[in-house]
Amino acid sequence: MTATIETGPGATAVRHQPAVRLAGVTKTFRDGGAPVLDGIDLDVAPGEFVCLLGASGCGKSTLLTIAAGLDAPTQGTVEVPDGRAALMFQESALFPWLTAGQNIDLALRLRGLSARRERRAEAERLLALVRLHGAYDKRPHQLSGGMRQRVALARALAQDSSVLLMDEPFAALDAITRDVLHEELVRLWEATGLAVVFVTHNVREAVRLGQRVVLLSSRPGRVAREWRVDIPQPRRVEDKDVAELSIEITEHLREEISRHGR
Amino acid sequence: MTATIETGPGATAVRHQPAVRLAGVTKTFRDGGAPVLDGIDLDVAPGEFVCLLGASGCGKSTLLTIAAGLDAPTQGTVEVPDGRAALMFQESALFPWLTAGQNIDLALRLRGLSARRERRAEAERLLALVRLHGAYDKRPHQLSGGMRQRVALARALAQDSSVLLMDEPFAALDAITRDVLHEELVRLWEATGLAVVFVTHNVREAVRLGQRVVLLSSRPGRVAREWRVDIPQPRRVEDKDVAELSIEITEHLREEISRHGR
Amino acid sequence: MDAEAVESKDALATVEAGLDALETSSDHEDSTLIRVVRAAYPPLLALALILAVWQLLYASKIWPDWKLPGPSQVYDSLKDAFSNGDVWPAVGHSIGHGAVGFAASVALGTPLGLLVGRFQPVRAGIGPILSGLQSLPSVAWVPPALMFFGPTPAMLYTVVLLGAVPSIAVGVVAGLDHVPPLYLRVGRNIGARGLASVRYVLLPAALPGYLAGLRQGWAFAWRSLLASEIIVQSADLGHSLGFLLKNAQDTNDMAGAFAAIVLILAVGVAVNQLLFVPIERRVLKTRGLA
Amino acid sequence: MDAEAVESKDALATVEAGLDALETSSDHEDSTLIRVVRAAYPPLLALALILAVWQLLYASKIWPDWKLPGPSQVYDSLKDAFSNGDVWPAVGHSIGHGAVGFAASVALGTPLGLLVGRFQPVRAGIGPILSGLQSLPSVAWVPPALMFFGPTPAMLYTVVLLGAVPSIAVGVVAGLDHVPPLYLRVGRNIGARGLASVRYVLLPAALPGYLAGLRQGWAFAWRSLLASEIIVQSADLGHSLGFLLKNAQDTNDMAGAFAAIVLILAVGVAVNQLLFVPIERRVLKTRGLA
Amino acid sequence: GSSKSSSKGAGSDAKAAAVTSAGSAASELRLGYFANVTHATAVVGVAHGDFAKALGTTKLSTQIYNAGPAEMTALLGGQLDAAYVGPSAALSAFVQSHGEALKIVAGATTGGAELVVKPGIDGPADLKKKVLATPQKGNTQDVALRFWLKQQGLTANADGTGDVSVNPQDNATTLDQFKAGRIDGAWLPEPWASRLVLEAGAKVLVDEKDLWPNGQFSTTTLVVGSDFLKKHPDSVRALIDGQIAANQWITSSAADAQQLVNEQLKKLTGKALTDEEIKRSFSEQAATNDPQAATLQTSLDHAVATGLLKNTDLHGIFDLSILNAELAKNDQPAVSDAGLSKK
Ligand SMILES: Nc1ncnc2c1ncn2[C@@H]1O[C@H](COP(=O)(O)OP(=O)(O)OP(=O)(O)O)[C@@H](O)[C@H]1O
Ligand SMILES: Nc1ncnc2c1ncn2[C@@H]1O[C@H](COP(=O)(O)OP(=O)(O)OP(=O)(O)O)[C@@H](O)[C@H]1O
Ligand SMILES: [Mg+2]
Ligand SMILES: [Mg+2]
Repeated sequence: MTATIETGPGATAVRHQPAVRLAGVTKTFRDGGAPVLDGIDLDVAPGEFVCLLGASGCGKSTLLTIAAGLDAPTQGTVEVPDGRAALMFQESALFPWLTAGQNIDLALRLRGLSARRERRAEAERLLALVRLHGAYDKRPHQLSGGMRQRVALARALAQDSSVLLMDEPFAALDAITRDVLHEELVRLWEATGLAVVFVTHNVREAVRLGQRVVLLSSRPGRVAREWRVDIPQPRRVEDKDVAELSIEITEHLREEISRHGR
Repeated sequence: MTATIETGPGATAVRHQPAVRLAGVTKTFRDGGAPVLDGIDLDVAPGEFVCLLGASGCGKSTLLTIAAGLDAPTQGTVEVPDGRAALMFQESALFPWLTAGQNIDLALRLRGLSARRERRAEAERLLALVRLHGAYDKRPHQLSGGMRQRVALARALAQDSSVLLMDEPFAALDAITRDVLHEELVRLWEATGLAVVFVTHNVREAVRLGQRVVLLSSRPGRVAREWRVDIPQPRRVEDKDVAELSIEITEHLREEISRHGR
Repeated sequence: MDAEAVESKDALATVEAGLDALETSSDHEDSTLIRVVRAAYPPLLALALILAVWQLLYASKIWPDWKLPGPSQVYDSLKDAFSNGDVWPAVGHSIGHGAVGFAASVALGTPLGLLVGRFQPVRAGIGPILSGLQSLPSVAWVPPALMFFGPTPAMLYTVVLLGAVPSIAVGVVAGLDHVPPLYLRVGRNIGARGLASVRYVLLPAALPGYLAGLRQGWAFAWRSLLASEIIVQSADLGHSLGFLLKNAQDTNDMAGAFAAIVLILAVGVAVNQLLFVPIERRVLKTRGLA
Repeated sequence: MDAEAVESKDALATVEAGLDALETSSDHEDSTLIRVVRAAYPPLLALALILAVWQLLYASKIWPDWKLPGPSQVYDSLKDAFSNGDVWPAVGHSIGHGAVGFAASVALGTPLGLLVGRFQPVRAGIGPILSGLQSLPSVAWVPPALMFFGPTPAMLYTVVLLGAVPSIAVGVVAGLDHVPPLYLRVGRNIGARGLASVRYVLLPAALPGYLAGLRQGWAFAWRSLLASEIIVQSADLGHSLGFLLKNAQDTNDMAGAFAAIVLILAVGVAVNQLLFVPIERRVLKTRGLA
Repeated sequence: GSSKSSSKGAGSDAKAAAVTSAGSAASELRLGYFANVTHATAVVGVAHGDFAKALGTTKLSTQIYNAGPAEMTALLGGQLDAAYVGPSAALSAFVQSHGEALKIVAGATTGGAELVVKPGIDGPADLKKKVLATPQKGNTQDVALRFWLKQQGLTANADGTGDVSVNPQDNATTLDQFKAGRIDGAWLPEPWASRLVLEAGAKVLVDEKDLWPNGQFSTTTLVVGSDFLKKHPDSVRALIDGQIAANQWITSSAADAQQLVNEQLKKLTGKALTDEEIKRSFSEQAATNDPQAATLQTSLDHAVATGLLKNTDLHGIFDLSILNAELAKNDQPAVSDAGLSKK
């Protein structure tokens, strides 16, 4: 039910137009410094759900920022044929001058929804989706860390982009809320054919959600290994298959990290 | 090996002087608003390791802020006989005008270390402890989310307080780094007789680390249930005992959350 | 350690306690009456203190009364001016000109600041000029402005604009510079381009700094206006606060000059407390900064 | 749609592209030579543009040359002044007085701002007075200062302090107000009380806003200084930039007045570009804001 | 002459000297004046050395002002001991100090003020709806213009409204504005009247001399602080001696005096007048020691009539005893105080 794909040229290539294509992406922050990302090739097919794993500081956030077009790679190319990919930032990054609802509203407005009533209804729907009924008028500083993350998720969903990049979206959520949102996210993904790149440190979460799990090595960040997850949805975090693959992936993660040394 | 303690008057009382004592702590943010915390009684014995669990937004961070004396409870009293408790914030909250090392250095200086060389050595040691060798001169904005959290942890440790309050300290870390830091933390705790209050959403992590696990209910936040964890250290997240207790606790967490509605 | 040293150490401790006090400020809110009294007493106390010290200095006769007039003389002078009917038109004119000039300065300075703040070449080219202009006193502009426009409101506005526009633009630039880049990235990602980005992200993000800049800009505008009113008098400009002050100074009427200064201060305080302070407080409050 | 409309739409698009441009600015750094050229050409271009427009206006003879002197006349006047030996002492005096006055203003304004910013009662009591003082033009202070101190440096400093101290204090307050409360909490938790909290947390956290305030404070100080130099001249004060300007204006020497203005601008630009801009850039850079 | 210490040896500090017994010479005399043709007496007295010679050990320190009110502010503030100033500025300082702070102890200049206008304005009737400038609200020329307009049946209100609009403004500005056609004329002291005539083609409509009996009216006077006069009458006497000498020299060697004044203008302000201008200026005015006491009362009456000032009692504003004593020594006729010496 699970398969390991060896990395290598062409291994991740998708036949048709991909939703996101990173080709040879290298990122160096200082002139002459060591590259953070080094020759990343990554294609995400339309409607594909890819989970990204890697040690803390290996360059996952940098990769997403580049994929979203917010930072230029030092070398290599980025293509997102459908326009810009929606990015949910690691720091929830809500605008402090707007309420939770207005943050979502702004994304809706900028996406082109002009009817105020419609926007309000949509924002309320998204807030309910992330289990934040009635938080429309709360200011970001009045929300808890997990609540802020959920509002950020709702805002990213409001963009209604065909590609969704998520940077540790559920890190600050309790297990139960997280389960609920896993379900919602999968339902949404199945319904809309969204391409998702999902960064997480929770290996089980990666296996629970992804069709493909990509492991990044660190210093420099390269694609170390990939797994295709063929366990049918609905999966649960507690499922035996999920647990088994998780253990295997964790093992590789451990290897990667010890290889690159302290 | 595990025991459930029913909550109730006297149940959590510790015979001698506690390291932290919250008595009847209630917190309301707006006049007339619903209380976020409602009559919390919590004693932490010197050298005790308490883990705090609860739904997102139930008031865990608020509780820690109050215990650290940074916010006044609306009702009730807080006692920390040994002076101020060190708090590691949920948002790593490094000072952006200092480098990673200087952030730690400042905590050392304010704790009373005046020798510059000594401080430098200690800061380097703490950075190494959190697996950030050579990050002394990095600015916070040049660090990844997980790296920032680790610097914040090092800073909290630098305070050398007898009480350490930690708010989701490992949420942004990969499984492996987290394992390593679990070990370091337990070693440190055993060596120093630190009292620790550790907030996490990872139930296994709570069971892996704590002597006592406290579950908060939400709206209003009350102590819903407590478990004494008698599994001897060193424990591992993968241990069967840990897994079993985790499943039990998760079950209660689920109940709590569904009881309080969505 | 002698008594004085102990005392000063105590004073320091008090200061330190005070410095910490706000950080634990409880969110507890008192009844309206108590709040009003609380809000009113420090300024009143400050005023009373100033008047007391002033009266003391005056009564001590260190200086003759034509050098330091007493509060009562200034009060009489103010009363005279009010009963003359000189004051209201003067205040009206000055505030009117100040408001128009400030509004125009904001309208010009804001886009200018945005351009300078956002386009590196513009910043390199115009930035230094702005800071140069900021360093020229209004008195230097009055003669050329007078030459080109005569003693008309156009001249006043020219001087006001030359004083306030650079200051406001510099304030906008500072506000923009302090915006965390994360917000710009978020804005871009949710689709705020170009003018939408300015309107929905840049300006609101820079708002606290922008308001601080506006406040300084208002100070520049108002000071420039008064400086020109003091230097130039004509029928077209009519009575003004500057005119009142200049008249008193020209006749060495110190009590009159103090009265005019009190009026100018009163207008300055009123504009700040009624306009800027409430806006700033609201902005800070919504952002969780206060 | 006619050609003009198309063009203006294109222009708008360019602006929008430009507004976005910085947000993707690459961290790529060029060679030193290219960077120097890049840094130098926009200000030079701006200067060249201004000179060109000026020369054009002058050559068009819309205004007689005693109203608008040409660049070459101003250049001659400047050259004269330099060869006279008038300029360097004047610039030296003004900068010297300005530096001392500004330093004193910073030394007074900073603690004052801290007190006002951190103690609610002090803020309520003194805050309005500060904003009132900010609204009084220097010209209003010159006569009383003259009366108490005569035409001496003490008079200049009084006027400068009255202009700059409130402005700097207001800047400090704004800077403090914009500090995220989280930093104060962290500071308290790691043990920064009282003065340590001021030194290690409050001041550095407020630094960007404080610097912006200092810049405005410098503008106030410099303008006040020049205003008093223009109004009062005495042997004790010696030659100064204000003296040069006033003299030129008094003798209807427009070219000379423009030359003095150019000098004042040059000093203002130099202080900003050599002092404030580099400091601000460094502060922003270390904080990841630029 | 700048010897530092007084004979008393009380130190070089002026204040220290000031507290010593009455009648002694001050260690320092702080004198204010304008770098201007109407202050020729002071300019010459300083540059020609007449003051220094007469003052002997008393150190003379000078301060240049460009407006009467600022100069009087300094005098009232105790920052000046003596000052050359127009009578109207002296008058308001006298009034504001309840007649205590100063005394006019001598005249200095008479004459030298004209109403110059655009060609085409030939009489008062042509001034309707015109804009005229004066150096300063309520100063000697301002009062003269307003009173003259009133006599001609034209209104000119204090705030600039009326049949004729009167703008008090800087003299240099007036020249520019006249050239630019923004104003139609101005009532000005020398050398500005001459400059408007010679540089800007203005013509003289009224010469203020023609309005006064004998063509004499005070343009510049010498005032001293009352305290200083009380404590150091000898120094004041010396100053007056210096002035008498200076005025004598100005009258006797007119050409040299004009040249010296022009040199000083160049030195103090960086710009000299043309020969023609300085010549015309000097021909319009005359050096005198007579403060024309009687004209001061008239001038005040005019100011009151035009609503610029409140009526006040001028008694005590003059103290001409020293001047008359010194004039007598020089075999010159005494001047009249018009009965205004005594309170
Ligand atoms: N602006 C920057 N300047 C210099 N170095 C940077 C910058 N941003 C990131 N880095 C470095 O790049 C590396 C990767 O950072 P990134 O944030 O992408 O890591 P990550 O994989 O998201 O880690 P985490 O799981 O902790 O969030 C880190 O070593 C970090 O120090
Ligand atoms: N300043 C504030 N003003 C108003 N409400 C607040 C404020 N701070 C927190 N709250 C509310 O208090 C509740 C508890 O917040 P808190 O941050 O303590 O939750 P938490 O348990 O730490 O959640 P998480 O696990 O998501 O971090 C939330 O509902 C939040 O909206
Ligand atoms: Mg990251
Ligand atoms: Mg929390």
